[in-house]
Amino acid sequence: MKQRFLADNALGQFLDWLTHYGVLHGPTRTAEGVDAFGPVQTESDLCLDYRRTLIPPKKYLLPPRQTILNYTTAAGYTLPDRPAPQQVLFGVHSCDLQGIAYLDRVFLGDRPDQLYRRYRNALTLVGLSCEPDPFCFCASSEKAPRNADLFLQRLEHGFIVSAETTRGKGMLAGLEPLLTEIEAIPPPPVESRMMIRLRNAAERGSTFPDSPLWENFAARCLSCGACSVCCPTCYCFDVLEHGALDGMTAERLREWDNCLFRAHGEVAGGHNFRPTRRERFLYRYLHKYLGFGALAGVPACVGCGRCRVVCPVAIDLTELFAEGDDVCA
Amino acid sequence: MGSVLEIKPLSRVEGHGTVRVSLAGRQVESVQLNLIESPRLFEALLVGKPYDELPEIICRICSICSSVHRVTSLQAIEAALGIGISEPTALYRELILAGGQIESHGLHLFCLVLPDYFGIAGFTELAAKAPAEFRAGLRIKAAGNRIQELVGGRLIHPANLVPGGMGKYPARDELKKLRSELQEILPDAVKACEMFATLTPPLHPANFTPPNYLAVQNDDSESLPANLLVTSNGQSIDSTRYRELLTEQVMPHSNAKHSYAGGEIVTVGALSRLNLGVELSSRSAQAFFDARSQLLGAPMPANVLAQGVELVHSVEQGIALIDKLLEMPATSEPRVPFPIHEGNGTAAREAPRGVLIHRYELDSQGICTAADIVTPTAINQAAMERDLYALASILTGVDESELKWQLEMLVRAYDPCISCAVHVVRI
Amino acid sequence: MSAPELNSIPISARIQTIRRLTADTALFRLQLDGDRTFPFIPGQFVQLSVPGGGEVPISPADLPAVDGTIELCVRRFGHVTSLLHRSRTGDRVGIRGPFGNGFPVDAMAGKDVLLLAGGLGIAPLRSLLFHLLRHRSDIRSLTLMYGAREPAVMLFKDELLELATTGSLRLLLTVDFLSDTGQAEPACNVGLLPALLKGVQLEPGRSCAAVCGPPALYRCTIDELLLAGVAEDDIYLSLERRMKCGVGLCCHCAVGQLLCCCEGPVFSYRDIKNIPGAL
Amino acid sequence: MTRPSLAIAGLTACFGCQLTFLNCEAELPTLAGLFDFTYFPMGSSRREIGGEFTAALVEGAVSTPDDLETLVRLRSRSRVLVAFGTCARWGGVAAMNNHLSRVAMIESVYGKGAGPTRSFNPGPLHRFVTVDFSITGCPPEKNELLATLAALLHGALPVFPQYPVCTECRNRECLCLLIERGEPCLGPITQAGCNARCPAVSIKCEGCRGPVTEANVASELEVLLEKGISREEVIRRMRRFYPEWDYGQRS
Ligand SMILES: Cc1cc2nc3c(=O)[nH]c(=O)nc-3n(C[C@H](O)[C@H](O)[C@H](O)COP(=O)(O)OP(=O)(O)OC[C@H]3O[C@@H](n4cnc5c(N)ncnc54)[C@H](O)[C@@H]3O)c2cc1C
Ligand code: SF4
Ligand code: SF4
Ligand code: SF4
Repeated sequence: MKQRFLADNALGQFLDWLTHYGVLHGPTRTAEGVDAFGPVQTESDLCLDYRRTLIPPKKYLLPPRQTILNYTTAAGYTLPDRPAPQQVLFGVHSCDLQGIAYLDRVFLGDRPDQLYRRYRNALTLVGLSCEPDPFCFCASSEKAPRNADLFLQRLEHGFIVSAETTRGKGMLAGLEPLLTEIEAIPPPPVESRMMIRLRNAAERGSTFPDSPLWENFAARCLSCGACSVCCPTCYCFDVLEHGALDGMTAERLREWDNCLFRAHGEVAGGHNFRPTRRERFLYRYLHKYLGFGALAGVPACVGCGRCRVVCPVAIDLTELFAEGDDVCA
Repeated sequence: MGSVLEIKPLSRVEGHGTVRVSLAGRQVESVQLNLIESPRLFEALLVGKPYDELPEIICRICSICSSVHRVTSLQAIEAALGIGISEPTALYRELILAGGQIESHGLHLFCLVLPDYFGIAGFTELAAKAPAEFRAGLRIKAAGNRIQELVGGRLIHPANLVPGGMGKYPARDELKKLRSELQEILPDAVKACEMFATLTPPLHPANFTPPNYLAVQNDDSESLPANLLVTSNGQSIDSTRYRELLTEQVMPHSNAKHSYAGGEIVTVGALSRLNLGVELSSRSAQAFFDARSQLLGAPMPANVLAQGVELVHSVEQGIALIDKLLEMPATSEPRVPFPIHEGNGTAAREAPRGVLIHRYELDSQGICTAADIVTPTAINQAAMERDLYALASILTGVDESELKWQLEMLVRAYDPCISCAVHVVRI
Repeated sequence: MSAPELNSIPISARIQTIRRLTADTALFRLQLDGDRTFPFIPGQFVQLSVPGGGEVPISPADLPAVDGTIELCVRRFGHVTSLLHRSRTGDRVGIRGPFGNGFPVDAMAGKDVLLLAGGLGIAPLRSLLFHLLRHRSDIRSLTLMYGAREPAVMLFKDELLELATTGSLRLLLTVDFLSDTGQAEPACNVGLLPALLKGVQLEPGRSCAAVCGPPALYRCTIDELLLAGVAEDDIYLSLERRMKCGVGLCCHCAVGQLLCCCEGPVFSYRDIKNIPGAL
Repeated sequence: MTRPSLAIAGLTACFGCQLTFLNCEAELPTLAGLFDFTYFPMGSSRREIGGEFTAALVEGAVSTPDDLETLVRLRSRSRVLVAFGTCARWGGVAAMNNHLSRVAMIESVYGKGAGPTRSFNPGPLHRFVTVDFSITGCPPEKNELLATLAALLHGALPVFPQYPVCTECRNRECLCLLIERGEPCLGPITQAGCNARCPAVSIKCEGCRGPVTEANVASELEVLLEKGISREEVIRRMRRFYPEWDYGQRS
């Protein structure tokens, strides 16, 4: 099968060309050794062989803390008028692309969130294939999810480039001068065993009610919030409002929340609908694997492995599946 | 029968203090300065703690001086363990000290002292009466805080400075931003210094004893920063032998201790540094020269103006340090490794308020077995009380509120930092 | 303004009147800016913004008005509601919504309708009550059972007593305990709300109940309702959760896999009885 | 509207919380117009604890009869009493050795029979009076102070985060010192709000903001012991700002 090919030595030019579509961001490694998506000036800023960034790309669409409304006595509440920055996010792995696809379903669904839409429209996605490590279990690390404008599949001396969206098809046309043609067979889609187990369990609606693991998790968990902060599909948020010193203006913010925090299930007066950590773990499970509301039945876990990697006490919800559901379809 | 007049609590100073004036009729009999700060027993808190925890704990002794306490503590530990730090680390430490000095002097000059020049109670009134001066002063002070925050990671109680180096070097573009901020406020600092040189001092002139100044002088000729404690009376001693110079005496009328240098009352702080010829940046040297008649050999009320000169100095020094740091190639590891062993170390530095000395003894595990901390305010106490008496005696007969006001202004000129004066002193 | 924007950006309103009902509860009548009307179904809720404080979910206590006003009965409970209680007439607030499903008024047609309100739960039920009274001929009978802690905190009492005199409403009031004066209130029982249901027999399939009150109320009330013969399907419960967005995004209000702000806040008992933590 | 009147006072402390107020350089002129600083010895020579205060911001732990007297006087005259900073909220550094003999400590500093007599183990404000609100931190954060002042203008109090420093640390994409370096970072059990200042410069959190409401103390201890840090060291570090942890607490 004929494929469009970008040779390694053209990568620099490719990156330059991408900046036509916005400020270029991609995987980088900080001085402390943390992999993070961040601004990229040159090819050497990139860390192409990264496994997973600490924070997923959701930060580009739903910043950890974001002003959602401004208040003035004269105008009442208004949306912040700052436009979203035009950005190109390069090097996004399949799992994260799927994470974005999930967020899109939540935030661009029946009642679209205007700020999210603003940021999403301004973001161009360039995917990159990857090599799974023992923590990953995504549907397929090689295959291009449909929301990647462009997707780069790593070969030995370069990348197969494909366009998956209308925007991407347009981009690909302009990219032609940098590409050559090669003959290559697209890799067969392989789904990880864990993903299959997880899907089976989700289809059954299993919540492993009797598993002793729940108690174990609840006792160990530090409620540090890392698993949720680092999850590509955790989007729970809290809303805060602060008045300014002038007494006339105020700012309403939303910030990432975590269902493992006690306050998550609290209502006014102090009653808590999920007072124990065990209940909160079940809740998290329910949301991640069985879904809520319009997305009930749609598993949110994309298999990136972050929650396990970032957990200071090595809690791994997938242990539940390994125990109960070993069927491979 | 005698009566007692009390200023309680001393206002617009750091910490809790009172002044008691005993009167026999209209005659001042004695003046007592009580530093009633609650004892936090820092030296006892340090004993038994490992070396790396000492700077983290001791910087909490005082907020305004937290940077210089942290740095002095680190230097004492590094001296005890024989740790050499990298050049950027050393420069960053100087930078944060410059920041601390800008903040501290800025606070003192514009928030605590300036209201005296207008005869008003504090910053609220100042904001209405001299808004331009107040805002300019606050901008200078803010720049000092920006330095402390960038280098230290926190505005107060810097976290980023650790034995052998730093957690993380600040980003270069942040340094550049900081530099331009300092550049921006430099003219303000020069103007502020001129303002303090021309404003009529609100303090009544008195027959103050000419001070015996004390300061730390760096001897850069050797590799390790060896420093000397020098006095204007001609004494000089290696700072590690500070206990031979600085003696504590129990006052006959009280159970508290006063510090003396070679048996004499000494004063420390900005005025002492200028008089002992500490190196100055170009514009501050000019400012010092212009105001020399008000500063050379002057008694402590001139400390306020001296701080104005130093404000200019610290801003310029900050810029120069940033320039040096920016010239250096992107640096590697911000921390150097080192072995732990038994040892003891002393470090003496100039805090905004004057000589500060830390000394620790560490056992073979690096655990602190003894700590001694000498703070500028503790050193200044005896002089403060002496001067208060001098002022009170010539003010015989003035009305009570004026007397209180005057005495309080004199205390303020010393810029005492009462939380720092670890030892609770009752005079 | 299109509907989605109304959902996310509060529109301005002024506090037109404030009627103090008890020490901590007041009825706020808001006038929306620009002659805007605000249609809703009883049991739906709005997100009320108090500038500088934040937003709280509140159920309107009245019926939609043609003059662009809306009536909210709010108890001072915490951060935002305290600020609201400090406001004066003329002050500005914001409002967004309506959200949620509301009570299934159509399903009540032809039935014996029982309204059970505990404490502040009377607020949304007052709206439902007004609706049912307006369409009184659609239903068979209408009973309101309302319990409050003590006589002094019984909301809308005079108004309810007056409505009861028309004969279209059976009203049963109860208080947990009497006030310090010890004086018995006329027309008022002493005892918990579920006690009013003791011995009541209703026709299964021809009766329904709408319940609103504090979390503790639900369990015991449901048992009594089932005993009285109301089918699980016909018991409607309005659930309280900490709703931050109102549009199913913030996730604070999930009850099992249901989102309280979209699929609720009114659920039939059958829908939620097997969901741990729902009640 | 009448200007709210404020008292800002310090007990046993380093004056860092009051300095934090004076460090609001950009806002200070505005604040001077918005509030009546009726009692604020560090900032003003008007120093009578006279009338009523809308709010009193009290810094420091209580460790002397004088402290207690000031505190009680402020409490009785203020509508809202704010524990300002870690010492006031939790006890702070001065309380870290509360488990040791105070007499022995005093003797070690001042010598036998000497030294101050009238002092006791430092304790947080709530041990002595009702506290309505607190701004924690050693030092406290300017933005939390300003948010509190802004809310007070409206007659309200703000809402601060209830999660631990880790959450902010991860949000900022810092290296996890606990996982990656095995350091005794107290981030997991420490109240957030500082935006993870210390981990952001690769320094382990020393817990200066005190316990987070929902601390799994027992699990944090287990993790650190597993990393080879001695129980003694962990507890000593934890005690630095708050001496009364419940080491068995899991939620
Ligand atoms: C469907 C529904 C209908 C309701 N109808 C009514 C009604 O008709 N009348 C009525 O009185 N009540 C009603 N309530 C209850 C009402 O919503 C609560 O009493 C109200 O939310 C309390 O808010 P508060 O801020 O005053 O209390 P708090 O207890 O201070 O706040 C509640 C929660 O919100 C958080 N919070 C508050 N402010 C902020 C902020 N600025 N930033 C971040 N978090 C914040 C708090 O942390 C707390 O967890 C209803 C609730 C629901 C769900
Ligand atoms: S990362 Fe681990 S310890 Fe932290 S909240 Fe998640 S499960 Fe709990
Ligand atoms: S470094 Fe500390 S604060 Fe940051 S995530 Fe790790 S444990 Fe938490
Ligand atoms: S990271 Fe920890 S020690 Fe540092 S400022 Fe925050 S709470 Fe304090």
